[in-house]
Amino acid sequence: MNLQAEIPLDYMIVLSTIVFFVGLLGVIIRRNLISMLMGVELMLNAVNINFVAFNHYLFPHRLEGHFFALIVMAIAAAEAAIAIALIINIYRQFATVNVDDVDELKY
Amino acid sequence: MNPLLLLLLIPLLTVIGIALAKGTKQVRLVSAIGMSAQLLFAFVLLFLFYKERNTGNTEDMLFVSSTMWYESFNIQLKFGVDGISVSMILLTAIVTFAGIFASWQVESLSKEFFISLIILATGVFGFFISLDLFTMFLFYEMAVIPMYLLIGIWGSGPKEYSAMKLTLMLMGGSALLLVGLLGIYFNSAPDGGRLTFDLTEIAKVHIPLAAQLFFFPFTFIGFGILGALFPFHTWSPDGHASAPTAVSMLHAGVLMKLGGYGCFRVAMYLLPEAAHELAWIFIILTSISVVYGAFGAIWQKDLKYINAYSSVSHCGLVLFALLMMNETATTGAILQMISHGLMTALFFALIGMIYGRTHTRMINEMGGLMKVIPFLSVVYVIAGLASLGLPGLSGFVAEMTIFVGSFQHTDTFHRVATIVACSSIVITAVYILRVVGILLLGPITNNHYLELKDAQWFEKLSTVTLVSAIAIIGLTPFWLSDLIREPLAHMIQNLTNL
Amino acid sequence: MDYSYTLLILLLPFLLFLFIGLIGNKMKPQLSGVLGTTGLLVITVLSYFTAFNYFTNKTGEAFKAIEAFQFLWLQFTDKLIIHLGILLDPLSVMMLVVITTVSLMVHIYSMGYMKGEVGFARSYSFLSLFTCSRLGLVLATNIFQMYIFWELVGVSSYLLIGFYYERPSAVAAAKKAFIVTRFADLGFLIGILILSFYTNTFDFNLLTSDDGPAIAQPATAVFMGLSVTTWAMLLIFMGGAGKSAMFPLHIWLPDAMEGPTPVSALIHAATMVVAGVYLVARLFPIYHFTSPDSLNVIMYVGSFTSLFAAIIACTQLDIKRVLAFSTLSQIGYMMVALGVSGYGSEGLGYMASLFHLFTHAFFKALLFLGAGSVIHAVHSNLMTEMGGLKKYMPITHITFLIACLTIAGIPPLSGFFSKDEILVAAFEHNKMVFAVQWLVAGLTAFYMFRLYFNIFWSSNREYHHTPHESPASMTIPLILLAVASIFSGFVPFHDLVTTDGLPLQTEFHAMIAVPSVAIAVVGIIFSAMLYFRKNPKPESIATSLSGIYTFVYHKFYIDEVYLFITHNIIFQFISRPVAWFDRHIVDGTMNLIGNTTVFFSGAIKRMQSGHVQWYIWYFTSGALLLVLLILYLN
Amino acid sequence: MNWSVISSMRLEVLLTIMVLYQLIADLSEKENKRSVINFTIFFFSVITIIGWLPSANANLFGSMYIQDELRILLKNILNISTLIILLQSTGWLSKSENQSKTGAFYLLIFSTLMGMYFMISAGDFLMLYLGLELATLPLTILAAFDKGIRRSAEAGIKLLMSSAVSSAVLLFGLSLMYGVYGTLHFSEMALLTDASTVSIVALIFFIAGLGFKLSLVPFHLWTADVYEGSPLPITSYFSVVSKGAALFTLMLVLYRIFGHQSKEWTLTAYFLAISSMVVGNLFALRQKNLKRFMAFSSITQAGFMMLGFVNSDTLGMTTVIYFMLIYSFSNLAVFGVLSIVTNATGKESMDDFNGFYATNPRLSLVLLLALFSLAGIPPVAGFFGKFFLFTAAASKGMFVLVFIAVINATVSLYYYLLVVKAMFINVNDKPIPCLSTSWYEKAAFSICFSGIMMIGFISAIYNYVMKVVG
Amino acid sequence: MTGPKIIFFILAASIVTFSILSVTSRRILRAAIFLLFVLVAMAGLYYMMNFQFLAAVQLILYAGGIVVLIIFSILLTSQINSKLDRPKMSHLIAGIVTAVGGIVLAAITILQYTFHPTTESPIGTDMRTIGIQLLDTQITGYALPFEVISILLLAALVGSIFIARKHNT
Repeated sequence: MNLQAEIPLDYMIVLSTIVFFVGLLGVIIRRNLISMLMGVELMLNAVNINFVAFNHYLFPHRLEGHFFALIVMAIAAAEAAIAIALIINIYRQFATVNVDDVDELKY
Repeated sequence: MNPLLLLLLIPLLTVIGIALAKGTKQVRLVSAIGMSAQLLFAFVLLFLFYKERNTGNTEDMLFVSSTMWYESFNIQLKFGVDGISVSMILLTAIVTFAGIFASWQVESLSKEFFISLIILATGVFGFFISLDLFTMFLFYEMAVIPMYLLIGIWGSGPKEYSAMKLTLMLMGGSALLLVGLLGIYFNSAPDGGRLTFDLTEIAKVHIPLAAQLFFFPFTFIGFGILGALFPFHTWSPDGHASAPTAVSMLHAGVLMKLGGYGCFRVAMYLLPEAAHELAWIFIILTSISVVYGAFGAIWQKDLKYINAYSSVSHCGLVLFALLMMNETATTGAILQMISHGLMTALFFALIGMIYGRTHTRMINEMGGLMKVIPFLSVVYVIAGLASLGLPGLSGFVAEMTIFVGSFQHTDTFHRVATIVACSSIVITAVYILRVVGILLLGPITNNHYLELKDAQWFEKLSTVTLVSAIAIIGLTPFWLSDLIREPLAHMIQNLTNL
Repeated sequence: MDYSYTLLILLLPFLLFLFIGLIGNKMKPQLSGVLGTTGLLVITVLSYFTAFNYFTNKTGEAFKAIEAFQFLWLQFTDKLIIHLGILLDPLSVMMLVVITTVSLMVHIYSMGYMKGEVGFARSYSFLSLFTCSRLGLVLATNIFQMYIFWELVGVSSYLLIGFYYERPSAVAAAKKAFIVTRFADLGFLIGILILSFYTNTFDFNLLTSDDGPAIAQPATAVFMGLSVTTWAMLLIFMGGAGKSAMFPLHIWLPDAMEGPTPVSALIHAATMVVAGVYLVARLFPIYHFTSPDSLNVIMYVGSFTSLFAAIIACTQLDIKRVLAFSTLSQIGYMMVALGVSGYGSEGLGYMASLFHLFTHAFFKALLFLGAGSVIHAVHSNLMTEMGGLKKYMPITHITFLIACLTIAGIPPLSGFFSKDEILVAAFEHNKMVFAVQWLVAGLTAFYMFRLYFNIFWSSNREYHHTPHESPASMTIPLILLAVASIFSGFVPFHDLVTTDGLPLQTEFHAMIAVPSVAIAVVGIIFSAMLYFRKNPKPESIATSLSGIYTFVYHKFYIDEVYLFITHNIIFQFISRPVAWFDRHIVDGTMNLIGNTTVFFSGAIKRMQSGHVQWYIWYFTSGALLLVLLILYLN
Repeated sequence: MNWSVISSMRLEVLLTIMVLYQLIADLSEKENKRSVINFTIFFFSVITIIGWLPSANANLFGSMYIQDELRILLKNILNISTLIILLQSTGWLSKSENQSKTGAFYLLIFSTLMGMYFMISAGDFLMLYLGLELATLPLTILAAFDKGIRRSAEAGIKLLMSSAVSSAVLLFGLSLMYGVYGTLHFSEMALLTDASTVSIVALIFFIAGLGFKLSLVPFHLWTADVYEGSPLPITSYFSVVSKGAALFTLMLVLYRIFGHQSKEWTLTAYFLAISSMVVGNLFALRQKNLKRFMAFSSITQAGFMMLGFVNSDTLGMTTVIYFMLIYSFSNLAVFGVLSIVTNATGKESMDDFNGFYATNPRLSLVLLLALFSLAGIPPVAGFFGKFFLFTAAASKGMFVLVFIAVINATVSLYYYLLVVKAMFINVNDKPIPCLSTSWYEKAAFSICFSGIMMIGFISAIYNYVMKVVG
Repeated sequence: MTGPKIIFFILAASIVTFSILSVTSRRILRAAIFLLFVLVAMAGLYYMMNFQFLAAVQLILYAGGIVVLIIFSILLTSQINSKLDRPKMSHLIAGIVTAVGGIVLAAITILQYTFHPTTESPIGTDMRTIGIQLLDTQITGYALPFEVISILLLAALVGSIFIARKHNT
């Protein structure tokens, strides 16, 4: 089905923008590394909405946005994997995943 | 091959030789040989210069050779000399030569010491022979930076502080300078054409007044800091006080001259209109520093501080005379550079030697040295007399030329400035005689000074070289002032007919 | 005829100086003494020869100035060029004779006086340098050469006064002498600058010739109400005043007695101090034609100084100081004479002044050397520790007496003639000044004989080791100088040394001469009453007007004033603050810059808090701010 | 897939082989990895040399992959730096506790290097982003490579978190670009022009994303912590290779695609330059730990690089590349000395270097020259690099910026001299003992040393860069 | 109010609310679940835009992969029933300011911009075209990224294993 008629592009953009910055908010306020990771995932997804929406609404003659989103997902997966590994590593060293306690390097 | 390149080659070979040498003795020997060769060649150069002139070559610059280096920026390796540079090269060679012998007794890390000393000298030589602003700047910084190690490692007192201060202030100066040079570069072709760093080329074009006014202060102060311009001179007392003998000699004797030379060659010669517009500011500053330095020297207790302040006063006189912008005064300025270079080097050499014996530089802790170390004391007196402008020694010639020259201006401002500057000769007499009176004359205050040894051969060599140079200039100044005046004649005319 | 040999007169002493100075301490002291003396003998002969030649064969009716030779030394501008050369004209030739004579005497004398001193050789090298610079000064062809040798004279006097450099007082005196004269020379220098700028020449012949730039077209520029020429001439006179120790620049002279006595003789009698007179005389035409005001100034300064010095001289106890002050007052005479002089046929004062310079040289040298021989015998400078010496040292006594009579102006001794001429000139020009000088004549006689009586008569005290007559090397010069001071008055001076080189008509004025002699005699008698025999009168007088007495005795406390100015004003209130300002304000600013930087680096260190969330926050908000900034700037 | 494709993608192909080799080599459970190290270095130096062979320009995979002389040059610069780092890292790898890491280490290093290749020769933003992530994610692991060391782990997580956000921001920018231009292919975008605010926002988000890797203020805060926490070879890899790749990518994109927005991005560069130089200096002043010190110094240097971006002509590009070249040699020389010292003694504080000259004259001489080169003191190369950068900025009349820059250069001289002071002037009762250098390290030093001494004087190098930039 | 609109609004609302919840909830496990909801809703969004394949991938990769991974790590690193501590005030303020500012800035700039849609005819989004393009080396072909991704994943794999492995010393 075709959305152009029903829902204007701006809705999508606003949605993605909100999600993006909400994700950022999560990254900034949540002190648990894992919740920070979740925030990052939100941001990536927000971007994906953008790509997909632009692709669908404006440039349907090619699938650039679509594939970009695909790649982003893959990368997000890899990122998540590495992040988890590092978090576990941190947990081994610091016995916590609270980012505030991970501040030996400063100034 | 261009004979000037030898001026860079000889020190380079010397450095390599030192690096290969084993043991302090060899190091000394090599550096002595190298610098003697340099001195010799400097005289040869003088001779060649006269010869070239006599063959009727009336170019401003002789022995000019230029090879393109960075095509896109039009940076060339361009070397050449005129009378001024030649005399400056002579000065440098003499002082370096004396410096080597004055630092004969450096034992710790002697290899490194002499290497950095000679690198410094190389920078100076390069600066004086280069006709391309870029290479000039390159050599300038190359000459300044070894000071840090020289003072920091072999210095005395609060050496780290002084070394850092000196280096940073001078580098700050070269920061200003860099901006100025770039400014000149990008205005070197106001009516289309190719931008250039070439001094002689830029001198031909007319840089827009606005640009001149903007960049003149950068350039002048940039060089002026090294020339101990009044508010920016404070690196000098600390730096000299902490520096080892030879370094003070080279630095006060030669390096500070880069400042004056640059102020004239670059700032004023390339930006003449701005020089005329803004001269009054710097005339005020310099005439202050002439008197200020002298008064400052009266109160000091430390020999090196006294000399540092007197250097401020004398170098102030140099810049002062340059700013008068007429042939006579400028000739005087160059003469003053040379004479100050020689006598301040002599002073520092003597101070070093005295310090090496008495282990103090505080005049009130010493006295009656004339009795125990007559040679050094007599030489010290001679240096003092030279510095207070005794006829027959170089100082008099320079100062008189400056005063007569600067008196050629008829307006009250210049007159007053001139008279203020003149008054320094009295104050100079005061502090010189004060030191001589306390330090050398009078009864011996400290009994174990009685078994002090008088100068050794290398010390004698080092001091006598300088003394004779001073005396020769003082007794027969004509050839030197002629040598200097001849290029000035047209530079000044370039500076004045706007 | 060819005078180029006169070059030797300059060269020889210089070479002697170098030679003795460099290797003097290697060889036997006596040898260097002999060397120096013979050298000077040669010079003396040469200068006598020159004088004879010059004065005997004059071309035309006037004496012409001759430039024996000159070579280019330094070029300032294409007009202002310094030559080093030798100028021969009546004035310089006369000075040549005077200087060489006196110097020769001093050299011979020193052989005896300085015997066994540590720095014997040194003294001779310095003496040679001094002679050289002095001769160069008088033979100078241009004002700048004169300035050069002027400075050299200053330095050599510094060296000579500070001869006993282990004596702090000597060092101080030397320093004082140099700095005071240096200060005066500053004026001289500026004067030269002004004069040369407006006349575009240094050369004496050009400057003083009637159609020269200085006189024919004097500069019209005016500065602070005075024409620049007047300024120039006054400043130049300042230089002269400094060397000639005119009030108020006289303070260095009495202290200069710290030097060895022969040196004092040299400095005071013949050479250094009359340099000022010579300078004014040399430039006299300019003074006379372009700025008579400055001539008046010279006159007043001179006359005041002569009176002032004479008064002080009456109270001093150190015999050399007495002589020093007498020198001051005599030079005052000369200055007055120049001040009152006219030109050409009115040029009596000029002639008289130089005549007095001529005679004074001999008798003052005699006085000093005599005093020296006394001191040599008694080992003290204070007249209170002397008395009754006439029987111990007859020659010294006689010669000293002659000298005293001469300076007192008793005819037919030379002093009478010269002083009389001066008084005449003064009388014709300015009565008041004449009166002062007349009074001073009396004072002179008084204090000179006070000195004489105190030394040679007074009480016959006994000395713990009996004084004895000095050796021949000292007495011979005394005798020679005595002869000179007796007969030098009969030199036909007015035919030789005049303003315009033409002989000058002078006649004897009884109504001037008689009173002057009279007052001199009165002075002598008065002092005889007081000092011929040991008696309490002098003390009683001194105590009766104690206030004034001490005031005068301390030379009107002028030294103290200077001391205050130098030490408290210049040292404490200028140079000390300058030093402080430099260390704390100027340097402080530089350090402040550094410290500020460090402070800021400490201030922003919180940015690197170590909390990754803050890093992220900085990142994003930074990016957003950048966006805003760029959007705003577009 | 014909031969020309292979030849123009040879570096990537060879590197892939490297990666696979490492994978296999790692599976073999031999304890001593010496042979692996030797072979890797040999093989990689071969790659480095092959990189210089001439190759045809190519435009592959639907212009997703672009290869031309400039990109080859940039990759070669990265190759040389990487080779030097590999040589220097041998000392670190041959330590017993690191033996087991060899395989993974090389694998990750090479995969990141490959990512950088793709960043540089990306033909559209998809490839660019992909390369960026490939160049970043393995690095986060490398940062945390010192297992069992808290600081290392911390460095890893910090880098990961902040880089994730930065790449998200960059992506956001890219998505907007996609919306504006309708394509992410460079070849097509270069033809389009757009001056809307959105495109500016997108551009700046993009710059921020790369500025993060380039560690420009205010995107720099990860730098110091990560540099300090990571193992030393990784730190030098960060400071030279990864930084260089980001710089080159940014340069290519801005100069080649966003020429129509040069006004905006030069302005951005202006501010980034000032902020980076000032903040970097102010922090560097107070550092005692040399790794951290170098971090801030590298931030300052990045600020200097931005001076070149102020000039949107080829002059700017040329000077930037030239400066980066010199910077790599100088920085790697410093890190070489550091790595030798830390491997032997574990000391990395400035005070530990007191009296270093007395015991290790050669090393301290190299360090001295390298620091002078960083400070821009003649006659070593750094002077020329800086001077030309300043010239580039000044040629646009930005003398105020140049003035700020030179003042900062002076300040930076101050803290470089502090190190010199420590080595030459300060005395130390128990200085670092005389250290021996392996042949690999000697080779690395000789490359760096000759680079520092020569590059300035041989103008041919500069001219070559200029010719390549075109 | 047509069907699609309603669906969209439901999805959008759930996305926003759940995302906000997931960053604010103080029980981390719940946060993860909320995230899951967001992701699923997004998949729905993609589906609405005819990107079935993408939607599927979203579901598999995110819901199936990442969220599970996250939950595992939560279980590994923290007690389920323990609440997270409140965000610091400073963080909260800073974060909200930045977030709101960002939203406003981005939204305004984007909304005031009129996008220029292409005029070319749209291309189908069926599995076939996607598959072809994914392995195509011509323009609009994505073979190269596909390859590169594999290397990235390999590196990530090795790296994660290396880090996560208990180090034997």
